[in-house]
Amino acid sequence: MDLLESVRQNLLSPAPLFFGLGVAAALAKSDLKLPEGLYGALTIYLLAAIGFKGGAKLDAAGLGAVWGPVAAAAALSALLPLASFPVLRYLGRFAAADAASIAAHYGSVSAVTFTVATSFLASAGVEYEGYASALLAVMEAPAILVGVLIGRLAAARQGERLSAALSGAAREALLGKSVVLLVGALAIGFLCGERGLLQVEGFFVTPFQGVLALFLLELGLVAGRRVRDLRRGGAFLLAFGLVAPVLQGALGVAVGLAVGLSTGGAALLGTLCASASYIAAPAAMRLALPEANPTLSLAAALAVTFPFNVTVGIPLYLALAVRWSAP
Amino acid sequence: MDLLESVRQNLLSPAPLFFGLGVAAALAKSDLKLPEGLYGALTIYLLAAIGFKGGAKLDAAGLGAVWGPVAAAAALSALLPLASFPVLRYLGRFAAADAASIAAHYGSVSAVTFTVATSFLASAGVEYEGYASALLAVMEAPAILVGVLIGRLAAARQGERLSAALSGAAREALLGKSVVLLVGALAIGFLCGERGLLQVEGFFVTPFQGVLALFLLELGLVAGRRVRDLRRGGAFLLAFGLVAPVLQGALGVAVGLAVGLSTGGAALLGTLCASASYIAAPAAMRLALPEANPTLSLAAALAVTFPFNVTVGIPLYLALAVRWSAP
Amino acid sequence: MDLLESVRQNLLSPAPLFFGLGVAAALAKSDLKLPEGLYGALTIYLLAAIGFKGGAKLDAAGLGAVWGPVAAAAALSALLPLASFPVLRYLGRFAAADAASIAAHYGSVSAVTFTVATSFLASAGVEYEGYASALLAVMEAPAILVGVLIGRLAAARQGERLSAALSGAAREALLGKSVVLLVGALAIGFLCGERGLLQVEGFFVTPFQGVLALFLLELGLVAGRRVRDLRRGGAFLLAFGLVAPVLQGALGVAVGLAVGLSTGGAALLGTLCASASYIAAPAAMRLALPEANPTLSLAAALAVTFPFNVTVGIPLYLALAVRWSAP
Amino acid sequence: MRLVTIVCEALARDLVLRLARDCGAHGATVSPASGVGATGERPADIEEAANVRVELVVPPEIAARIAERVERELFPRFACILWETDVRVLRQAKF
Amino acid sequence: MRLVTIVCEALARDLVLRLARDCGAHGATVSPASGVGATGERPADIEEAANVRVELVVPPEIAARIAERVERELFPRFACILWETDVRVLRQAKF
Amino acid sequence: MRLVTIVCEALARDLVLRLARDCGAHGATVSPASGVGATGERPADIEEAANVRVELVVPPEIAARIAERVERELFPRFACILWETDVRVLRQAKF
Ligand SMILES: Nc1ncnc2c1ncn2[C@@H]1O[C@H](COP(=O)(O)O)[C@@H](O)[C@H]1O
Ligand SMILES: Nc1ncnc2c1ncn2[C@@H]1O[C@H](COP(=O)(O)O)[C@@H](O)[C@H]1O
Ligand SMILES: Nc1ncnc2c1ncn2[C@@H]1O[C@H](COP(=O)(O)O)[C@@H](O)[C@H]1O
Ligand code: NA
Ligand code: NA
Ligand code: NA
Repeated sequence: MDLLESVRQNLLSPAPLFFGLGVAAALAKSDLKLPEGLYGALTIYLLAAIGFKGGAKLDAAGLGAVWGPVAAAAALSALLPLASFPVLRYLGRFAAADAASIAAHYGSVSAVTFTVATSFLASAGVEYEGYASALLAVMEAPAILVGVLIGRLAAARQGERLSAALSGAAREALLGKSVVLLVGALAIGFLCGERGLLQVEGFFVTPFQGVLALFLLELGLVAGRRVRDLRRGGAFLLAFGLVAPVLQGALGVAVGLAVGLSTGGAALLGTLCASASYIAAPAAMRLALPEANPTLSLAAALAVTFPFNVTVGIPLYLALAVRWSAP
Repeated sequence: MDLLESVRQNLLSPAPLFFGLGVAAALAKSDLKLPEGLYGALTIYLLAAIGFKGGAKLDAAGLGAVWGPVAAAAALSALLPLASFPVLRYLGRFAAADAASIAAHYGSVSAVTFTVATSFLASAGVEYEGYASALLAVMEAPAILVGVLIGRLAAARQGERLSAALSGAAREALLGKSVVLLVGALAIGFLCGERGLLQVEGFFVTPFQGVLALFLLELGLVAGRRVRDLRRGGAFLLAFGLVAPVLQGALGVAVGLAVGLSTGGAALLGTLCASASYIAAPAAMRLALPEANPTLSLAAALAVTFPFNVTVGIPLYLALAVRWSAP
Repeated sequence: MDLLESVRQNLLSPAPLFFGLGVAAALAKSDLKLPEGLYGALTIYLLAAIGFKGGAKLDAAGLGAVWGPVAAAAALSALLPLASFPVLRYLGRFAAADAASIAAHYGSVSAVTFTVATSFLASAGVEYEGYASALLAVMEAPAILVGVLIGRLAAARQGERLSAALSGAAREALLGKSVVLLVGALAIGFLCGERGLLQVEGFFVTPFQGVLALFLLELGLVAGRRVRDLRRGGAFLLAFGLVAPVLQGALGVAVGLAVGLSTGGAALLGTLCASASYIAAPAAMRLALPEANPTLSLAAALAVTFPFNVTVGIPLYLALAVRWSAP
Repeated sequence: MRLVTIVCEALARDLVLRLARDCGAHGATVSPASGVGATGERPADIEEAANVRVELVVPPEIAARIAERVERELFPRFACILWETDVRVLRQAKF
Repeated sequence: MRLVTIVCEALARDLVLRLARDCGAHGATVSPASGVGATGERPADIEEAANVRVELVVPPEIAARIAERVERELFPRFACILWETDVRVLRQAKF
Repeated sequence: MRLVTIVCEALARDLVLRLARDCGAHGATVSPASGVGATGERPADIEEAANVRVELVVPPEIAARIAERVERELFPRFACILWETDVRVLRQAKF
C-alpha cells in the first residue's frame, strides 16, 4: 500500500471526516454548538479508556519489557522543546515566553492524535505494542516542565523566585486532569489486568471509535474558531505547524526503532513526538507562564498540526517506520 | 396483525413508556430534572447516528435510486405549509404569524418520531429503504422557509425588506444545528460506506435504541411542562394537533407509494409528513418570525402530535401503507 | 474462597479502584473536576438501567413470588432509623435533627453500593434474584419519612404543624428523582419484559459496568472533598460509619434468609441495609429537616460507609449469607 | 426600583422563588453559581452542594418585605446571603 | 460608567450582542440563566426555553442608546428585561 | 458594603479566589460566563476559553485593596475586568 492510497483510506474514515464537518460548521458560523460540559465529559471518557486499555496490556507485557521505550519517550518529551525553542525565538522572532510556550505544546502530546493513529494502524493491519499508551502518559509532563523552565529563565523576571514558579508548574503538569486520568487509569488497568478489561469492555472498548468520532466533531468546532487566530501568528507559525511535526515525527520513529519498538510502535512514538498538546499544555502554561499568548500555541496545535497529523502525518510516520525497519 | 394489536405492541416498548414516565413526572412536579446540557448532547448523538447510518445505506443503494423519493419528500415539506396555513388562519382564526409558524412546524419533521417509526418497523418485521434518513434530512428546511415567507407576506411589514428577512431565515434553516448535523453525518456515512459504519457501530448502532429511550424520558419531561400551555391555544389547536398528522400522514403514504417506495418506506414518508418539528423549526421561527408565539406551536408539536404519532399514528400509517400497496 | 481472598478480588476490580483514584485526586487537589451535569446524567443512566433490568426480571419471576421479600425490605427501611436514632442521640450526643437525619440516611439505601454488590456476586459466580432492584426501589423512601417524623417530633417545634411538614417530606421522598426513576423504570421494565430488555440491551446492559466505573471516579472526587468534613463529626461518627453497616448488614442477611431469599439475594438485602443513601436522602432531608447539618450525614455516608462497603463490607455480607444459609 | 440578589443553596431554589412570589415579585432570574463562605466550599458540580443566584427586580417596599422574610425564614436554615441595590429599569410598571 | 444588564431569551443571544456592539459597547459578559416572569417559566435545560443574562459596562451615553434600542427592537418581540446602575471601573478608557 | 465583580479567564479562577481571600474577603460567589472583549470571543464550552464571574461582598477598604491587587497582578497577565458598586446587605458583620 503506497502512501497516497494510505492517506486516502485514512481520510475516508469517520474520525477525520467528523473533524472536517466541525471545522466547516464553525467556519460557516452554523449554530451547531457544544452543549457545555460535553467536551469535558468526552475528554474524561477518552483518557480513562486509553489509560485503562493500555494498563491492561502493560500487565500482559510485563513491566520489564517497557522501561526502555518509556524512558526514551520521556526523554524525547523533555528534549524536543530545547530544540524547537531557539528556532521559534530566533528564526521566528517570537517573544521568549511565546517561544517557550509553543515549544512546550509541541514537545507534549495529544492523546486524540495518538488514538487516531492506533485506529489507523488497526485498520491497516499493522501490529503495535498494546502498552503504547504508557508512552503517551509519560510524554505529557516533561515538555511542559522544560517549557516553563526555559520561559522563566529567558524572561529572567527578577521579581519572582524561579523555584516557586517551577514548583507551581510541576503541580500543574503532574496534577493536571489529563495526567492524573491517564496515569491513574493506566495503573488501574495494570492492577485489574485482562479480567478487569473484560468487565468494562462494553463501555471502554466497544463504543470507543464512535465516541472518538463525535469528539472530533467537537474538536473541529473548536479548531474552526481558531482558524482566524492563525493570522496573528503569521506565516512562520503556519510553517512551523507543518514542518515541526514532520521533523519531530521522523525523530520519534527513528528513536522508536532504535529502542526496539515494532514498526507499528515506532510509528506511534513518531506520532506522539509529532503531535502537539491542546489539553494539558494550554492549561498548565496559562498558569505557569501567563505572559505567553495562549492564542498562538492553541491555534497552531489545533488548527494546523492536528489536522495535518490526522490526515497526512500519521500515514507518513508509518511509511517512514516501514522503510526504516526494512531489513 | 391488526391495527389495535399493533398499537398495543408499540405502546409496550421502552421508548413510548419512557416518554410517558417523563410526562407523568413533569405533571406530578417531581424534582426529576434534566441536567443542563444532556438534552443537547443526546440530540447531537441521535442526529449524528441517524445521519451516519442513513449515509452508509445511501452508499449501498446508490445515488441514482434515491432522487425520486428525495425530490418528492422535499416538495411535500414545501407544500404542506401552504395547505395548512389557510386552515389555521381562517378556520382557526390564528394571527398570521402564528398560523405561518404552526404550519412550518408541521411541514417540517421530527427526527425522533422518524426513529421511533424505524424501530417500530424493525420490530414488526417490515422492510424499508435504509437510506430513508435522507428523506428526513431534506424535509427539515423547505417547510421552514415557506413558513417564514408566508408569515412575512401575510404580515406585510413595510419596515423591513422581505429579502433580508428571507435570507436570514434561509441561514437559520440551512445552517441550523439539526440540518448541519443530519446532512453532514449523511455525507460522512456516504463517504465511509459500510466499512466506516462497522468501525463506529459500537457507538452509533448498538446503544442507539436505549439512548432513544432515555431521550424520550427527557422529551417527556419537556412535553409535560407544555401541557398547560395547550389551553392558550384553545380547542382548535388540540384538534389540529390530532387531525393534521393523520391527513398529512395519509398524503405522505400515498406519495411514497407513488414514487416507488416499499410499504415500509411509504409508512416512513407518511410518518415524516405527519410529524412536527420541535428542534429545527422553533429555533428558526423564533428568529425569523419573532411575532409568532412560540408557545402555541411547541405545545401542539410536543404535547399533542408527538405522543399521538409515537403511540397511534405510526401503526396507522403502516396500516395505510399495507392496505394501499396491496396488489 | 475465603473472606480475605474475596476482599482482595473485589478490591482489584475497576469500580473500587476508580473510586480510589477519585479520592486520591481530590485529596491531592488535582484539577481533575467533574464537568457540570455529568454527575447528574450518570445518575439518571444508572437508576434507569438498574430499574429497567430489575423490572424485566420481575416480569419473569412473576409478582406473586416477590411480595414477601419486598414487604420485608420496606419494613427494614422503616425500622432501621428507629434503632439507630437513640444510639446517635444519646450515645453520640448529636442534636435531635442531626441524629434523625443520619438515621434516615443509613436506613435508606445506595443504588451504587447495590450495583457494586451485584457485580461482585456475578464475578464470584453467586446467583441472586434478578428482581432484587425492586427491593432497592422500596427501601429508599420509608427511612426518609421515618427520619423526618422522628426529627420533627424530637424537635417538637411548636410553630409549624407536624402534618404539613410530613406531607412535604412525603412529597420529597416519593417524588424525588431517584424514587421516580427507579420505580418508573422498574414499571417500564415490567411492562416490556425480556423482549423490551433485548431492544435496549446495548445501552442499559452492555456498557453498564464501565459507566459504573466512571461514575465511581466522580463519586470518589466528591467523597474526597468530604474527608475533611469528617472531623466535624468526631470519632463517634467515624465509628458509627463503620459499625452501623456491619450490624444493619447482618440483620439484612438474616431477614433475607428468613423470607426465603437465596444466598446471593440475602447478601444483597444485607448490602442494602448496610448502605447509606447519598442521593435521595440528602435532598429530602435538606428540605424537610433543614435544621440538620447536611455535612455530617453526607461525610459519613460517602467518605466512610460507602468505601467500607464496596471494599470489605460486601464480601463480608456474602460470607455471612453463605455461612447462615449452610444446611 | 431595587435589585435584590439572593445567593442560596440550590436545593432551596423553589423555596426562594415561592417566598419572592408571596412577597409580590412579578418575576425572577436564576443563574447557577458555586461559592465559598462560612460554611465552606460549595462546588457547583453536584446539585447537593451547588448554589443558585436569584435576582429580583422589585419596588422598594417589596424589597424590604423580601429582605425581612429571607432574614427570618432562610438565614437560620440555609447557607444564604442577600444584597440589594438601586437600579433604573425600563417599563417601570412591569415590576 | 454604567452597567447595563439585559435578561433575554437565549435564542436571541446574538441579536443582543450585535445590538450592543452597534451601539458602541466594547465588550460583553454573558451568563446562562433560567427565569420566571410574565411569559411563564423559562427553565434553562433546553436552549429553546433558556434565558441569557448579558452584562455591558459602558459610558452613560452608550447605555442610553442601548436602552432605547432594546426598548424599541427587542421588547416587542422577545421576553426580555433591562436594568442599569452606576459602577466604578478600573481602566476607564477600556469601556 | 461594596460589591466587587471580577470577570476573568476561567483558568485563573483559583488565583482570583486566593487573591480575594488574602485581601480579607470572607466569601465569594462564582458563576460561569462567556464573553467578548478586546481579546476576542471567549465561548464557555471549553474551559480553556471560558470566563468566570466572581462576586465579592466586602467592606470598602477591602474592596480598595482587591481592586489595587487585581490591577497590579491580574490585568497584565489575564483577560480580566473589574467593576464595583455600593450594596446594602443583611447581617453586616458577616462580610
Ligand atoms: N462575602 C461574600 N461575597 C460573595 N459571596 C458570598 C460571600 N459570603 C458568602 N457568599 C456566598 O454565599 C454562600 C453561602 O455563604 P455562607 O453561608 O457564608 O457559607 C457562599 O457559598 C457564597 O456563594
Ligand atoms: N421582576 C423580575 N425580576 C427579575 N427578573 C425578571 C423579572 N421579571 C422578568 N424577569 C426575567 O426576564 C425574563 C422574561 O420576563 P417576562 O417577559 O416577564 O416573562 C424572565 O424569564 C426572567 O428571567
Ligand atoms: N465592556 C464590557 N462589558 C462587559 N463585559 C466585558 C466588557 N469588556 C470585557 N468584558 C468581559 O471581560 C472579558 C475579558 O475582556 P477583554 O480582556 O477585553 O477581552 C470578556 O471576555 C468579557 O467577558
Ligand atoms: Na509532541
Ligand atoms: Na411534517
Ligand atoms: Na441502609
